[in-house]
Amino acid sequence: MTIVSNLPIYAMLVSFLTIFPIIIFGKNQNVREVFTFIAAFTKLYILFNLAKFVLDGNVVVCKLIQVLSFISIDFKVDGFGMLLAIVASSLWIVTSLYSIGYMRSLKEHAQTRYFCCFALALSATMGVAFSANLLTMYLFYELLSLSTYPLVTHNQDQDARTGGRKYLTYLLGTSIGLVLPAMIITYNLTGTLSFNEMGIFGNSIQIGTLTILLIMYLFGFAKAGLLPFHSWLPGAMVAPTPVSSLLHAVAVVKVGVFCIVRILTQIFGINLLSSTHLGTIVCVIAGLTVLVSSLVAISQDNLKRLLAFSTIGQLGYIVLAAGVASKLSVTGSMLHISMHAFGKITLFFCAGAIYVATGKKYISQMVGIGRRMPFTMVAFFIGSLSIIGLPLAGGFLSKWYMVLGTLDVGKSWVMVIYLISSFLNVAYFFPIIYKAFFCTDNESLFPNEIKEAPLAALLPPLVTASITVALFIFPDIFLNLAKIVVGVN
Amino acid sequence: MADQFLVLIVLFPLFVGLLIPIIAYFNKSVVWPLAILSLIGSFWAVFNTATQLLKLDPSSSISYYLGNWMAPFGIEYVVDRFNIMVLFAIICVSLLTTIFAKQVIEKELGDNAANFYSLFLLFITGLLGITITGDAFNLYVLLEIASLTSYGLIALGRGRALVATFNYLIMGSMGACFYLLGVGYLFIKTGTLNMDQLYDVLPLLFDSKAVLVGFVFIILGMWVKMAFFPLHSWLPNAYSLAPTAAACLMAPLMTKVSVYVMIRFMLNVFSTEYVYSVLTINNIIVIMSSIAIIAGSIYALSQKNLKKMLTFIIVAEIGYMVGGVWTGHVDGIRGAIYHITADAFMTLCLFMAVGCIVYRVGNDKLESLKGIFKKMPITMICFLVGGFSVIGIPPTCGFFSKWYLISGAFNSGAWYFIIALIISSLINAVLFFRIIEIGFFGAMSNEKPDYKSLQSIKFNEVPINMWLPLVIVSMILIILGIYTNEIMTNFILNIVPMM
Amino acid sequence: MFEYLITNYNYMVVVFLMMMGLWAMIAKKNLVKKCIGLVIFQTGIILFYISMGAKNNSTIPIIDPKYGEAAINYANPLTQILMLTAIVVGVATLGVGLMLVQRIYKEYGSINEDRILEKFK
Amino acid sequence: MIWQFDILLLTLVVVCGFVSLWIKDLMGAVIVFGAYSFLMCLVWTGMGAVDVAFTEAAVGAGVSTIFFIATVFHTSRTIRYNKWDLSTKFFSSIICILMGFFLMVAIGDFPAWGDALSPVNNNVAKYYLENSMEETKVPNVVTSVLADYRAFDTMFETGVVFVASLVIFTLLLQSDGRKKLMKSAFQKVSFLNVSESLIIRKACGLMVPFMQLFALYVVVHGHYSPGGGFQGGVILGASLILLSMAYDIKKVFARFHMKFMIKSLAVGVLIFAGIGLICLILGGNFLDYSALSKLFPSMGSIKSRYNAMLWVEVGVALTVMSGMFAIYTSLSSNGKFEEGL
Repeated sequence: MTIVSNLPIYAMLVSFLTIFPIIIFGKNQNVREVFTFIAAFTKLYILFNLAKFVLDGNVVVCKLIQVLSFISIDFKVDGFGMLLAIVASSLWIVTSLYSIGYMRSLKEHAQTRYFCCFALALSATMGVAFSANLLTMYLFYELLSLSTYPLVTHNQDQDARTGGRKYLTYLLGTSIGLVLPAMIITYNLTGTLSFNEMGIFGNSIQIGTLTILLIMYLFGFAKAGLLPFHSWLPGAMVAPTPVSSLLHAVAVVKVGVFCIVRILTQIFGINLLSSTHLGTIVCVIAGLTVLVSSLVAISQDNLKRLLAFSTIGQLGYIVLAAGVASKLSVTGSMLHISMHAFGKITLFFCAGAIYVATGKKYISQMVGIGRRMPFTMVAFFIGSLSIIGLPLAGGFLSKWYMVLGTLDVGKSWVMVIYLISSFLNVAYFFPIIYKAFFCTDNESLFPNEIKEAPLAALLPPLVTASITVALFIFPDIFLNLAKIVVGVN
Repeated sequence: MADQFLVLIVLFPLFVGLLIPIIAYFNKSVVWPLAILSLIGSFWAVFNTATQLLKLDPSSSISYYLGNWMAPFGIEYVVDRFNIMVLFAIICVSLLTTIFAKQVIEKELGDNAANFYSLFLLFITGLLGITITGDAFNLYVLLEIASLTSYGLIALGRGRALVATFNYLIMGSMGACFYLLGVGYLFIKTGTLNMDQLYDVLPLLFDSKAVLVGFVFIILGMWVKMAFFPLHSWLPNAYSLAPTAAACLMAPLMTKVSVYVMIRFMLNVFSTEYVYSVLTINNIIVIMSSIAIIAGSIYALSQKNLKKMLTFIIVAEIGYMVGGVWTGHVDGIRGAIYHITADAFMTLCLFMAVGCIVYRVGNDKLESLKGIFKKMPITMICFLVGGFSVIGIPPTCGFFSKWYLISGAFNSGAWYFIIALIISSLINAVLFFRIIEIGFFGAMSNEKPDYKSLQSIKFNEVPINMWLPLVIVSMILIILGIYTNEIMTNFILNIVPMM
Repeated sequence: MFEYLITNYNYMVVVFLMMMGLWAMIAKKNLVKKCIGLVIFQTGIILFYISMGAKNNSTIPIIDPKYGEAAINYANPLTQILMLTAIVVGVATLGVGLMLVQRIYKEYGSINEDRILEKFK
Repeated sequence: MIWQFDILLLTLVVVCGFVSLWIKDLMGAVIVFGAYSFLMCLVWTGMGAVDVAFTEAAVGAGVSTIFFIATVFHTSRTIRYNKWDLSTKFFSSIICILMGFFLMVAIGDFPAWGDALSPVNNNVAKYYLENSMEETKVPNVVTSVLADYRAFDTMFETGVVFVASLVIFTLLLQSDGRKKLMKSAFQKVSFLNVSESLIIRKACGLMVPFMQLFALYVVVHGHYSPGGGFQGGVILGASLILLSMAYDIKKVFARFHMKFMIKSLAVGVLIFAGIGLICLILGGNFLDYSALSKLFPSMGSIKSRYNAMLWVEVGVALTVMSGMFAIYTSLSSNGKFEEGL
């Protein structure tokens, strides 16, 4: 059933409109942050209202304005969009809390601008999640790239300049250079850009054209970080940690994979992917990304860079699962968006907490830190469990569905990729945990008495870690949302 | 009175333009309000014409016979859905520029301000006349009015403006002469100068060589006037050295109006059948415009001066429009027509913003933009909106014109044009983000962030009558983008015959 | 051939004049010569229009009862009017051009394009 | 049309044009170019275009030659610096030859020269010749088309003169500054620069009134004979130019100074456009002179056309006169308005 409602627009507007009070009350920190929280909770409230409709099997639509003769700025809320929206907006609350702790304790400059851009980025994420056609999605995708630029370059130093330059070059370059022409070509071939469960390409279009289009889309959404368009992600690590967590867990990369999965499932269609070699192309590209990035991650010493490469690998999983193109694996892929989000944000929060408390960035310096900061490191451990895909953390479930999916269509070589990369995940996470807990610490590394980070920086990782565990036990909301879209019961 | 609106569009600025030199001897302070009043009058006339036109059948037009002599014998003014759009663009751009320009003119020109306003209004008169006229020779006379005034306006600029103007004069006269010659070649075969009548007569003469030469020279003349690469050499210096107010007016309008004339001749004098079927030069011209786009963009990339960079962007944008029209597909032509209006506002936005920056900072070198975001946030945000539109980021109008242009190129198989468009978008992205970077980061090569120097920059925005038009233009860019569909269905769809 | 030459001689002159004018506008370095080229180009076009309006065995376009009312007896007035306009436009452009030449000379001390460009460096 | 004569003249025209581009001495080039214009107006007379020839004689051979001379006088006369730039010459030659070839090819497609049945001579032009008498009572069809049928063109053409003069004024003012100019031109009258030649002065003193009288005749009698606002205006301007050459530029300024010049420039166009506007206010279209008969009921619509044309021509003459003189004074005094040629 289709319900016409303006709720999706309100959900977007809430965070957009928050910009104005944030600017007005820019001088008064507390009032400013109160507005952020009001907006975040309002947004979540609206989303849960929407989720009720969606979980009942409805699709909420609303149309903003007709911009081209057959395309309008349209919104459609289905399970998949809802999933991303809930993940992003619930993590916004946590991240805001964490930002306050992080930014204030480090006395960062230009905090008003920071919170403004954060709110704007959230609006753009909602827009992507709720878009009903490719054009709308592209619009908000670009808006997201632009609004996160000031966040990435927040430090305004030479590194930030380089990182920011890389960030924009990759994201805008690919979206203008690849997605835009691909989108226009798609429109001219099919006459529509609206997402459709069956895909929009008929049988009349040559497979060669489709292959080119597919590749343009895959690489065009560079936010998904597929090889070789991944290097903006480690480059963007110059940003403050809350931003990194936003980039990696909440908004940016999730939007990237979301876009790709959307296009694979609803522009190309699962049938087209599974019946032709297109799915295989996706699997090969994503599989390579998974393996290479995991191997690179092992050699990293900078914790945040390691997490960045880990993210690239996990994004690869999501695309890979969509490329396998069975209903179960697509469910897994969607589920993994949320599971990975909670897991990865925990890891980033922990990295940030360590930095706030000790000023350490490198793994080699973290020997024995588990004893000094037990809560943080336990959270870290849970997060890494989720990423690896071991039980008691949400990541297990999504991987379970993904692997089941491969068996479903008999692409067993894909399963091999999953297995190898899971081993690699273990190989880069467990040494950290081992060093943190089981190695005796070197006194020279920690001359002062080190304690846990401030509460505002400590609480968020604990919260997200517990959510990660909770999602293993009660995955219903996300699982149902994913199942509703794919149609698995 | 009701049916006189067509001529009133031109008369308001004409009369006030003529009166200003006299009035200025008595009272100089009324000149600016008077100029604005005349443009508002003209706007009112355009608006009324538009409301009349929109009541009619989409493909119909309103004619006005000057001196009450019927069409081929007297001069005819015609308004249809094509040029009403261009008229709107011209009058909005000139109104906003005039409001914007008060301080700039006083600062840059001093004693000459009154004469400058007179030339300014006569230039607008010329452009409005070119757009609205239905007579090929009348168009030439108005073209010369517009050209002569623009020589005067540009020559008032700084530095090497004189030499630039002389070059422009030689090239511009050459273009006008080519146009006149082309009209002569048509005239000798048809004996008429009225565009409608030419449209009726010409199909019988499609195999005539004289008509071919006439067509080529008209197009060539317009190419010179619009600075189509490689005939662009006059433009960058002329527009970058002109006084700010003149650049704000001319850069958006002069080239666009020339493009309009070209499209007018292609669609409404020669027919699409002649242009795309009888002649088979589409591909060559699309290739030429692809080269123009890429060359313009690369030149723009190599500039260290903000205004000069923008002028080369104009050169590239001209390539968009010419290429779009010559793709020969409905979408391409529509895109080009839409882009006339869109690009007029885009260019206006950018030039106005640069005008504001020059007004405050004093020069337009790229490195003097350090920390400008904090100093002039409103200006810079508007500048960015203009920049996004040039790059083609939705929902600004630049995205939608690009959409149609690429569609047209795709459907006519001109893949090189698509590549050129994409490359130019990418280069534009680099251009504008370079400015963002400079404006955002303050110091150029500082290893450590110098937050103190960033914080010491004071908010120093331009006066309200300068930033308000700028904000309005940037809103127009977005509004135009959002209402693309309305514009397409109400105006452009009916202009371009289906092929 | 001879016939063709006679009937089209003035058109050929038109083309020659325009070629000359265009060449001077592009190739000549002296600014005054450029202006002369411009005027030659314009007169070429004017000649072209006047030639197309000429009629054999006709008189000037002033209606005179002596020659009757028939249009065939009078030269074409329309082309003449157009060219009157073109002449005036031409002289106006020339005036502006020459004024620019004078100002350029005042500022740069030369009216040679190459030398002016050298001074910029 | 006598074709032998035409061919001779046209050949001479080409030769003159070529020579004027070829000579190194700029003054010589300009003088030869004057001859070129003069020959050209003979050619046009031969083709029955007397009005055009008249204008060209006054404008091309007269005024613009003086403009050129003034410019050469104030810049440099010889081409001293001449770098042989082969690539430019080669490149431009190729462009010109291409254009020439292209144009030549199309010539074969033209109706024969002097063909009374060609489209040009039949379509619209025929209407003018056949109906001008009836609709406007003006025998000179050129005048009636100029000032009535296509009056709108003419209005803007007058506007072009206005614009050109304004541009020149503005730019020259920019270089010197208004104050200095006013002082030097109108207050410090120095007699040192006054021209010495008594003969020329006396001759001019005799000629100028007759010239002006003739000019007025040309303006007013344009309905019946070749001539009209443009030609008369140029001759009036030329008479002033002659005066300022024979005497001193200041002497002319004393009677006809700059403020007045700009005003009369504008007023001329305003007369033209104003008449059009009155027509519009009276309920006709813009420049529909027949509407004026509402204002003067004694005149019929045709008579009012006839009269309005006269006034329009006066406006044109005023603008052209002041325009030509203004351009001359600016050019000849190099913007200083102190001394002329």
